[in-house]
Amino acid sequence: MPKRDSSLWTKCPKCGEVLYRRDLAANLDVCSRCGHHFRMHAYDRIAMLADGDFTEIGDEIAPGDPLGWTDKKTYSAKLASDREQSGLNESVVCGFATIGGFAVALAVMDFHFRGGTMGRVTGERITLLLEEARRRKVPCTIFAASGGARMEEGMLALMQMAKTTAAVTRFMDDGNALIVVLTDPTTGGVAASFAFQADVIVAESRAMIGFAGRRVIEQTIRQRLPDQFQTAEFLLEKGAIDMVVDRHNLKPTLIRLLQYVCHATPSFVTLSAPQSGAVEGLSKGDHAAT
Amino acid sequence: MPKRDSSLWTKCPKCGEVLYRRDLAANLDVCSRCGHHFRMHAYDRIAMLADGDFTEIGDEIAPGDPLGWTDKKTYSAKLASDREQSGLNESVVCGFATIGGFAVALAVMDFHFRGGTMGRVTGERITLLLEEARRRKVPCTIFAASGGARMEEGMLALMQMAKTTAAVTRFMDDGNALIVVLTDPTTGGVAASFAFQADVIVAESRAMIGFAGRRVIEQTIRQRLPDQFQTAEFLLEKGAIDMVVDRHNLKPTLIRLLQYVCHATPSFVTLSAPQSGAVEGLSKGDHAAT
Amino acid sequence: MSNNVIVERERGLGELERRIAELREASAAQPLDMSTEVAALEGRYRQLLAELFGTLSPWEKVHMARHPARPTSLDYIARFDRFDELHGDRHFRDDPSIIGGFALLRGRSVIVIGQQRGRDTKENLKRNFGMPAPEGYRKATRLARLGARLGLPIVTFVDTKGADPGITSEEHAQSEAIATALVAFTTAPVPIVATIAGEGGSGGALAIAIADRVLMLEHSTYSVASPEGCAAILWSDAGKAEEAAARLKLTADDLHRFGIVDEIVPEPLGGAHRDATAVVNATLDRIDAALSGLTALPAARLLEDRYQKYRRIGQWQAEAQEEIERVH
Amino acid sequence: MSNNVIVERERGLGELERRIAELREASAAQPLDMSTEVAALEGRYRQLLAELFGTLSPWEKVHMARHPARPTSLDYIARFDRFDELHGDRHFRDDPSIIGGFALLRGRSVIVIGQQRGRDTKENLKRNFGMPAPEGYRKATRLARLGARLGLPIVTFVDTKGADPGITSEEHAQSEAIATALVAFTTAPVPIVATIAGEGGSGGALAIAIADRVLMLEHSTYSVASPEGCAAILWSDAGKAEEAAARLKLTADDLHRFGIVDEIVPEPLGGAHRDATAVVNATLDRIDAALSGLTALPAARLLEDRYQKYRRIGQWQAEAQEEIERVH
Ligand SMILES: [Zn+2]
Ligand SMILES: [Zn+2]
Repeated sequence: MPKRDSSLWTKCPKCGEVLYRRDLAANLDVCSRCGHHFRMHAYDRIAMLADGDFTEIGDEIAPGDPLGWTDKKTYSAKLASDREQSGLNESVVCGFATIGGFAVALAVMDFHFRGGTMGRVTGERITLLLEEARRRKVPCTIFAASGGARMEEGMLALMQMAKTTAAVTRFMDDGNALIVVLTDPTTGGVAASFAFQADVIVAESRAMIGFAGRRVIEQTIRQRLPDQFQTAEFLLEKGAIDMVVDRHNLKPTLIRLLQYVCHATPSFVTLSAPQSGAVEGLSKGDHAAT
Repeated sequence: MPKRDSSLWTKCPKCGEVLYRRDLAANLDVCSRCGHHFRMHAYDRIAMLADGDFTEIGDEIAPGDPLGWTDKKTYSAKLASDREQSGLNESVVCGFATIGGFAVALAVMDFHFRGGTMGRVTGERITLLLEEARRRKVPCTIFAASGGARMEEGMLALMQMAKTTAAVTRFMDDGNALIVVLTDPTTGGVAASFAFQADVIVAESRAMIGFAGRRVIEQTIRQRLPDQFQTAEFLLEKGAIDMVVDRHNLKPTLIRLLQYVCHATPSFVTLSAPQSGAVEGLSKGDHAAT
Repeated sequence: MSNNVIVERERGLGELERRIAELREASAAQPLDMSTEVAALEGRYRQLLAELFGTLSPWEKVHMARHPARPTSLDYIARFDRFDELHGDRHFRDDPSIIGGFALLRGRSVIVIGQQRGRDTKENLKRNFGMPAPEGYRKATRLARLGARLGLPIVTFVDTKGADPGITSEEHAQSEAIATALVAFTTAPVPIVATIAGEGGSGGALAIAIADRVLMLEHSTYSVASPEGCAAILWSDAGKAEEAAARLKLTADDLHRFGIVDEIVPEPLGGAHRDATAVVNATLDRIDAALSGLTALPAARLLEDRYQKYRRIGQWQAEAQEEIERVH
Repeated sequence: MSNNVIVERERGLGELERRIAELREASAAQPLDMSTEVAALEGRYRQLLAELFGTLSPWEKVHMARHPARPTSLDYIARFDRFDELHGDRHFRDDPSIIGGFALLRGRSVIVIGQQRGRDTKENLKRNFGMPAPEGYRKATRLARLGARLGLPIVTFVDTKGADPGITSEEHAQSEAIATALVAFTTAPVPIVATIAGEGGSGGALAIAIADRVLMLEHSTYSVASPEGCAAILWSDAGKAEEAAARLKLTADDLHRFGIVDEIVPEPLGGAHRDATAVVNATLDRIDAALSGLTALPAARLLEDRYQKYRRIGQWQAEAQEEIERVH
């Protein structure tokens, strides 16, 4: 597990409440006072979702420095520092797990690594996952969280939109289902590629979702945007996404969606999945224990 | 040729100009003063378009009276009177011709027969045409003009939307091109089926095009609509159609479109079509002589 | 006063129902035996019911189809094993007058799509009285394609006066939206079962009603135009709607005879809302049975059958023509 | 004063050009032989041209790509044999910042699509400075699918700062529009040739640039973000754009080395606008040659090659990694 900030207390950025970290984790990183969804770490997210084991793939592939980028720091130094702080070696963790008894390919992006930006390795890992999921004929679930394509890898980062699109189309053309969950924030090149190419697009409550960043738009139009703009709820109203789900309902929702796309009959569900009853009765905190 | 109103003079409904019928016909039924496009008779339209012969199909199929409809008159009597006045036995004329040297399936609807409404036979003829065009692997061009589905045939008329859609999808799934020209007026069940299922949607200048009729909308919203509403030019701006073409440019435009969709190479065009030069140099009145 | 003739008739019945209930209560509370009176009133009630609803004219069926208490799409969907609504056309808006999503029906994963009118004034405003905008049809198209892609059967419920006839709907290309929906339903290589649950109004209804099997509730209507619209168009007199209703052949029987409807779902005396649970369950049973038959077919056969089914409707054949005319 | 560094430099050159022209005229009108003076000035002019434009920094190329006189998509399309514009997204609007339609190129029927900025202020307002709204990308998607359906090759011209970052564009799901365009270009079973003609800005450029063969003009740029945007994002200082331009590796040479661009189209000294006709014709020749090669391939091979082409970019392989790093 990643090495991370180990202080005991943290402050909710939304309501200012001081929260005991262990309580916060038990509540799936949701503020118990105002419901603010903290940005989750990838492995916490996986622990919350997976029934048990998670078999990671592509983790041996680590980003190089293709452009030889340096500004205040070298890109390599930035990567090293992000690795240190997030416990990840790229902005996405990919692998296979079962969720509610359904075998799935799972990719989870993490804003704590380079703002979830998509670099070569981000795209490569997602592509590898989709290719393997296609071979295994299992649905794929991607948790998006991204500031867009990564500047320090230049056009090689942008081209990951093309590469992942190619992988998504092959995967979907075989009749496999892609379910994407948009989490805070999902923007730029990630929003404009696999995130909006999915069969089902779920967004986590209050997540900020858009193509252009809020600041860029405000600079362009020279006025402040309403708070509601680009939130998950706003996008639902604008018809862009299928549903908005609170983090506590995310796993049960995903299991239901997997049942539909896997054509699960009740007998199948009874035999191999932890049953719809259990799913619906799932209470807060249950996941954190996984 | 149909028996029609044989008076020598007619008045432009737009600008009031009194026009000599023969001049009007020579000008493709376009008012020489204000450019108003009169609603054309199907065979005049065909004469304007076809290089030479037109081989009609489906003309032996004539409408019955499936609902046994009577209001002030019986439906049969209405049909007889429309036959008399329009020279047609249904609201569409279908067949095969060459246009600019390209073999095409051609359907021309005529507002003068039951307001261009789509009855069973209208749908049946268009379906037969699409099926035969699919066998011959030639593009299909439909000139739409319709007040919608025909009341006096009830649901059997509405189901022509389904039937023609089925024929259109089979025709197009084989890679054949469908070019539709919307003429004044194109509304209701015709607009909402094959007219808007085409690869290319051309509209004749100033044609009224919409799903709901103007009166219906005005009654619903209880206010007068602007004159521009539902015109071809309005729809172009709203992104609904590909282009607006003046009647005098219609044949040359169609030939160009046929060249594209037939993948005509210049050599092919030189060998078998009346050349692009001739097409572009085509002057007013040339068509009427056909 | 309601402008729905069925609701009007029910007013008197409701009075009688209340009196029977009171009498029963009184009878239970008192030593006096009033069972004869109760039985008499009940007899009268049954008699009235039969008189009022025993045979319904087309015009009465139009009102039955529009009855505010008639089960709506959501009432059917509520009795699926489970429903997860999917929203939006992915471009512009989520239109609440068409609802849809994943559902489990008798354990089978399906895509369900239905037109949804409001069950009260407030909901009607939100749902635009069940008249979908282009965004609604585009949502339906998207969901039909989702079903097609994932191999999920499609179940639809039709209940609309027609497509929304407003300015914005025209500006957003209502014709294109319906035309494209027709293509999506025509080409989806999965079983489709449509149910005409309430009013089936024109192209706006057909847009989600192309199906391998079309069910229709006994007192639903399905028409080329609303009777009011037909009367306005043909006779410039919406007041002649009743006459139009009679002429349009918009009842389940008529449409079954024409081959447009495959199966009629019976309703209790007085209409589906008098025993909504039973009607909804019976309908779902029939949908399930239809799906069971259709899922057995390979996709190519399904599509060929669907093509021929629509190809035949109104096809010109001397025999067919004669047969249709013999009916009258 | 222009804020385009190339235009600024051209100002002095223009002065010199005028003086040479005057001198020539005077020389022709007078008996006096001034050919030596003219030759000297011309020599000076050539020397200046080489000094000013002989080598361009990435930042200078950014300005060259944005030069107001640089050939735009319509300038290329004007030299096709013929062009018939098709309009609209069929849903909502015709976005003038993306143009497209049928065209004949060297006798070959193609679908052509290009981003179109204005050539003056008025046109720029109409065309939103070449920044497409979702409706523009949906038009591109529709046209790409039309080409796919009819078997027509697709030719695109990229020239945009990026997708429009406005409120309405977000409300109309810009992300979805671009994501869907990427799918359309990825899956079209017809040859696609893209040309980076001017500025290739971010995902808004890539949306119409997935192709079997990507050409790039010598002084065009193609970048993950505009240098100004990159500087603002990384260093909260748009003023550091020049530094960002240098770091981003946005030149044709860089991108050719990375395998993102297949072919570089040379420009005359001073940029494409100094001999637009020749540059445009040379570009069209190369597009035609690329199409000739690609149309020979069966569709399955085309799609497989396209997949592998994009699959390889940034693929992690020890060797590839090493090779890329050796470059620096
Ligand atoms: Zn809080
Ligand atoms: Zn006139």
